Amino acid sequence: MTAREIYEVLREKFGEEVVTEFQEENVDPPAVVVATEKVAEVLTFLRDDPRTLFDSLMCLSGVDYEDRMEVVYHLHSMTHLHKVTVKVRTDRENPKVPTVEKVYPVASFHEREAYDLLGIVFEGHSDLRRILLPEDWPGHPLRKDYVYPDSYHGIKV
Amino acid sequence: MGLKQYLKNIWEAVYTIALGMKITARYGIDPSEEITQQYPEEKRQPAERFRGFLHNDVPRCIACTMCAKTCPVDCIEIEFVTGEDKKRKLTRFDINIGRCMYCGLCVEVCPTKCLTHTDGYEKASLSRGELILHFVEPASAEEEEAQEKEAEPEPAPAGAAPAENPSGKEPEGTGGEN
Amino acid sequence: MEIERLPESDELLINMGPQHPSTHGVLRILLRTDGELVTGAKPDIGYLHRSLEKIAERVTYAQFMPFTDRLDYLAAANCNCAYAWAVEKLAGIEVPERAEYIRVIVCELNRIASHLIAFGAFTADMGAFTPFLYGIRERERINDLFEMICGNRLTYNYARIGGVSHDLPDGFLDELKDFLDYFEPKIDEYNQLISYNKIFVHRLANVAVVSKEDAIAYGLVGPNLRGSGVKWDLRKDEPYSVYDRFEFDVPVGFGEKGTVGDAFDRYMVRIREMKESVKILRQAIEQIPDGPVMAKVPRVFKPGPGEVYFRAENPRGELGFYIVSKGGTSPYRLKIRTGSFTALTIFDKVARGHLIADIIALIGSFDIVLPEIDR
Amino acid sequence: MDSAVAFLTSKIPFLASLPFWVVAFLVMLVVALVILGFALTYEGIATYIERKVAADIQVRIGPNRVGPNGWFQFIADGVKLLMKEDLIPAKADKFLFVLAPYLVFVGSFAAFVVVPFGISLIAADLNIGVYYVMAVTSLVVIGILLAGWGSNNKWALLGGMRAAAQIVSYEVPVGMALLPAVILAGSLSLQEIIRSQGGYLGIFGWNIFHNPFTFFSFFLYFTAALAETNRTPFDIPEAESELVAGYHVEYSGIRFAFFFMAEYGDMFVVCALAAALYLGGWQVPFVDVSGLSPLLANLLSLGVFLAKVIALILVMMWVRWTLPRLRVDQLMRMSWKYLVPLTFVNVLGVSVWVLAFDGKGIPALVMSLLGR
Amino acid sequence: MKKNLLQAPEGTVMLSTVDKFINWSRRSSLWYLLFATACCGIELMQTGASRYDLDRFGAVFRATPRQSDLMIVAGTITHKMAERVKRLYDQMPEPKYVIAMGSCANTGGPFYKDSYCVVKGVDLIIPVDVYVPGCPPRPEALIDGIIQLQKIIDSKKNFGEKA
Repeated sequence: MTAREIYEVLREKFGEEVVTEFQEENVDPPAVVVATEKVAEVLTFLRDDPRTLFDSLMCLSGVDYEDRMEVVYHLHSMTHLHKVTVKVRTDRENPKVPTVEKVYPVASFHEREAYDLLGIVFEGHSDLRRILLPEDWPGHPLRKDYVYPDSYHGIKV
Repeated sequence: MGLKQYLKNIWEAVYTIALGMKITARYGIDPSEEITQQYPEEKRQPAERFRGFLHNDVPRCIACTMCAKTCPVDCIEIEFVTGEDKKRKLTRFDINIGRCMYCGLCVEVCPTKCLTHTDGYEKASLSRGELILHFVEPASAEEEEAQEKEAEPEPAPAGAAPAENPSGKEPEGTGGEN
Repeated sequence: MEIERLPESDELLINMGPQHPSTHGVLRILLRTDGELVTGAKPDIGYLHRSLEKIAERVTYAQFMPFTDRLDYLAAANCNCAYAWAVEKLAGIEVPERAEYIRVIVCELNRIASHLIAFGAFTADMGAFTPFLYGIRERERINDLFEMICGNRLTYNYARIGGVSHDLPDGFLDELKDFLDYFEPKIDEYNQLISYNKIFVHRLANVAVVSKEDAIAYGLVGPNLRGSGVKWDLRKDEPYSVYDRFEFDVPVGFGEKGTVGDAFDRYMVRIREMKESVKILRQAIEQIPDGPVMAKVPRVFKPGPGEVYFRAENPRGELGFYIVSKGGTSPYRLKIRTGSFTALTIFDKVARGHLIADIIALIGSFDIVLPEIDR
Repeated sequence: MDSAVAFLTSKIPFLASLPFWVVAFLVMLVVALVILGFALTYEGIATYIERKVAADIQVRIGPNRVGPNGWFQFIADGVKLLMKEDLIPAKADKFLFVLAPYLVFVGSFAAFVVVPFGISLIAADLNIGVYYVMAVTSLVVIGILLAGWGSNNKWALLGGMRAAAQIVSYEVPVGMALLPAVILAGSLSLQEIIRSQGGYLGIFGWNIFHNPFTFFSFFLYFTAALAETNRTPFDIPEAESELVAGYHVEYSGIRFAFFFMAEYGDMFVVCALAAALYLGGWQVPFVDVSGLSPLLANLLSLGVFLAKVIALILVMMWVRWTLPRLRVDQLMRMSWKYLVPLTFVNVLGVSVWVLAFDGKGIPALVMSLLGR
Repeated sequence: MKKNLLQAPEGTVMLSTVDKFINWSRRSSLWYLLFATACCGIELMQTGASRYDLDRFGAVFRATPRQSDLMIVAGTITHKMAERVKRLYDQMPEPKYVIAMGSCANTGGPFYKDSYCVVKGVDLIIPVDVYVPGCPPRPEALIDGIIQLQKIIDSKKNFGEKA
């Protein structure tokens, strides 16, 4: 199935206000923008529906645009050999996204990394701690407005 | 497990171990297999394209600062003075080989090909200051003194950093909080 | 495991600290053990986090190439080429034939070198130190070949966006052929020396078993995935570059000495993959055409706005680049997805119920490399 | 001992004036110093040999810069370890931590008393020689346990526990594998066992060729002895890659040197036992040693004995640089499910053989058939 | 040596031979700590392997800091790792030496400019004896660094007034 067909399937399954947008031009695996609260249901549906069978979450990344924060899920199906991107938008001040750890266990570390580097809080995550940076690191470095600390534990940064 | 499996296990173990020992014995006895190059005596000539320390042929350099711009690490510092005939004259060209990552991007982008990789790699030095190659002799001594000072951020005295008393600590790599 | 669970006794919290002889780098594992039996293993990473993704946003596309070497220093050529392919797919650049073939040669040669270190470090963790040095003896010859091509032994910085930086030096192809003829029998010798050694087999069979469903759900990739019986190789199933012109098969774990997906299967998949890489290299040497090695790429390289997710088959599995570009000279966001990072998600689940010696076998069989995990 | 004292008092009149026990003590002291000197130099040289053998197998050159061709490497290591800072972890149990290396070294060195170097070159020809060695080498396990427990480090603790499990459970097969030689010789004294292997048959007088059961029990003994001295594939107590450095993780300087030397001392004792009991000790293959003059006989027998022991030690080193390491439970399974049953079968076989052919081995039977 | 064992005037013939002998023993058995964080760690392994063979200099790798007297900082030291490096250095018994191998250990190297979590040179944490430039330095460069360190050890004074 091509990404547009998947978009159509999702539109008629979840309706207009959940599946809001479809980005295709020069977005390589075409992206479907989904409402933030419904992301877990959409991914479960994509994984279990016989027509789509997206059984592997290739990559989960957080992106910091000036006005919003986005979480991008790249999905792939081993059986049907097709790909799709699912995007979720949240505001930049205190970004909150429901976790998909129950749907794809691989997401647990990716979500912790997104929390660690961008500050996106994943509600319902089993163990949301910093993964790459020390526990007491000031701020979330991958944000565009991040200012480098001048020293950490007495060592010049 | 039956007696047959028992004996089979023993035979399998003995046979595979003997097989492995035959190979190590072959390498052990045959001295011609040795591939060690005794470094200080037998120095191996690096390949022709080897990216060693950088060298700048100062007379041919036109101080276009392309190399300084393209270096991902900014380890090349250039200062020049534009003479009256619009030609730029280098007053300072330093490469901090302690910070350089030997990626070769600067050599590719140099228009007059005066910045090249030598095949030198032996420069173990006792202080960070020695790791800065100065290609243009500074006009006066104190200017060089200034460069030396600037390059050497004073290292924190040995005991200053976080850990507490030395020898009493549980070895981290080897134990951890108990 | 036939050792029955001991009654609940107070457990030991062991810190397999950042400096440990067999954690393949600075990985720290918080082991909760009951005597020697592990009841919980939480990996703690980040000791080599060098913020490559932040650097990517501050340097231009071409300047980020040497940093991809440091991403996975055992397979620097693969990372270079993967990054180059991703940016070319974003900007739609057409790479000349010869450059594609050179990239395949360099990637497969680096795959052999990376698997040699994986094989050597794994046997050294199991106690046999000699195969490690034999592996490095072969790897030294590969280092010489790479030094001939691009001038550095470990961090090559060889690929460029739109092709490769230098053409192959003359005399390189037959030098490569000599190496392949020298190297192929060595793999069988390793098998005789250590792979089928009874002690080695006993240490790995039925240890750290990962079922097929778990492997896919936990996002395992590369040899770890193929070890669990899933026949999935990006070079075959999602061919990029000129990989579709080569004929090679994909080794898969089939429970040779124990159950499917145990440590021995993953180990043997890597050993057999080295043979396949030799096969690809031989075909590449025959088919390589002449021609330019670099496409026309403007000096100030500005790809149009857009996003791309490209993944290539690294020795440690699928290396994915998610690049978001807003038209500037440097990427707006560059997310790197690596094989070793997801291998750790399943670590705690697989490690339970094993002995401490099996944890070492588990780390070795996943063949993790720390800069890939921490980026 | 009194023959030696009498011999000495006759030679040096001054000694006659001293009471008997003083002279006896002096003799013992001198002999002990000679053996200690031999043991320490042997252990130093053994570390150098090990690194050279390892280098040879790994297609490289071992230490060759320290002194001519690297011979002084072990002196350099020893002096450096001696001059290291004396470091005891604060939370370690100071007394046990300090005591452990001495126990381990004494355990491995005390067994040198009974090693039959030559026809009359033996410190003390105890009539319970084999039994004495078995008793003394188990002192090593106490030292290792103390080291593991005393250094208050989790890795060391695990290393100590593993050592206790391993050495104790391999005492049984080692003991049983020695019995066939004792049965054949009818005595526990090592000199007696070696004399029983003499005879005109040259090499065939050795116990190893006596009958198929002793042939197998030699290899069983060698395997169990490998485990006894913590050598790969049984080096689980100080597993380099699992437990960082096992029981001696906290030791540095000269205390670590004690552990290091004790390991090589153990290796020598175990190989000496194997050579004495199965390979005819100081029996020179085709020469009847007792016939020669005492000095020449001693020298010849010493040379042959050391050659056999060094050969066995080289095999141990060769095994170390080839095989991977067993896991703890496989180690236990191998001892109790494989080595113990096999050694029991061998002891049974040898005793039935002795009954059936009243003590004559295959070579003796063949000779009697040929010789009519 | 903490206490001045021999009260003899400094530099007597007897002293210098003892000094030379001890320095010779320390120089020719430099056991280095197995401490490889990043790419330089692979180059350290290859230096210890068959072609360049550090064992020729009597240098054997030891897994525990207690038994090692040379710490080769091979690779990038991040802030999270800095405290561990300091602790490992403190656990090594006294005559200990440090070689900073590679640009990351010398000055933070490729990560000097833009990285927020890399320590800009390991000498901010522990005193360094020899800096070996290179990224990663060739095994020959590392051996050259070790020879340099051996020269330093040779020139050290152990007895008499503290040099």
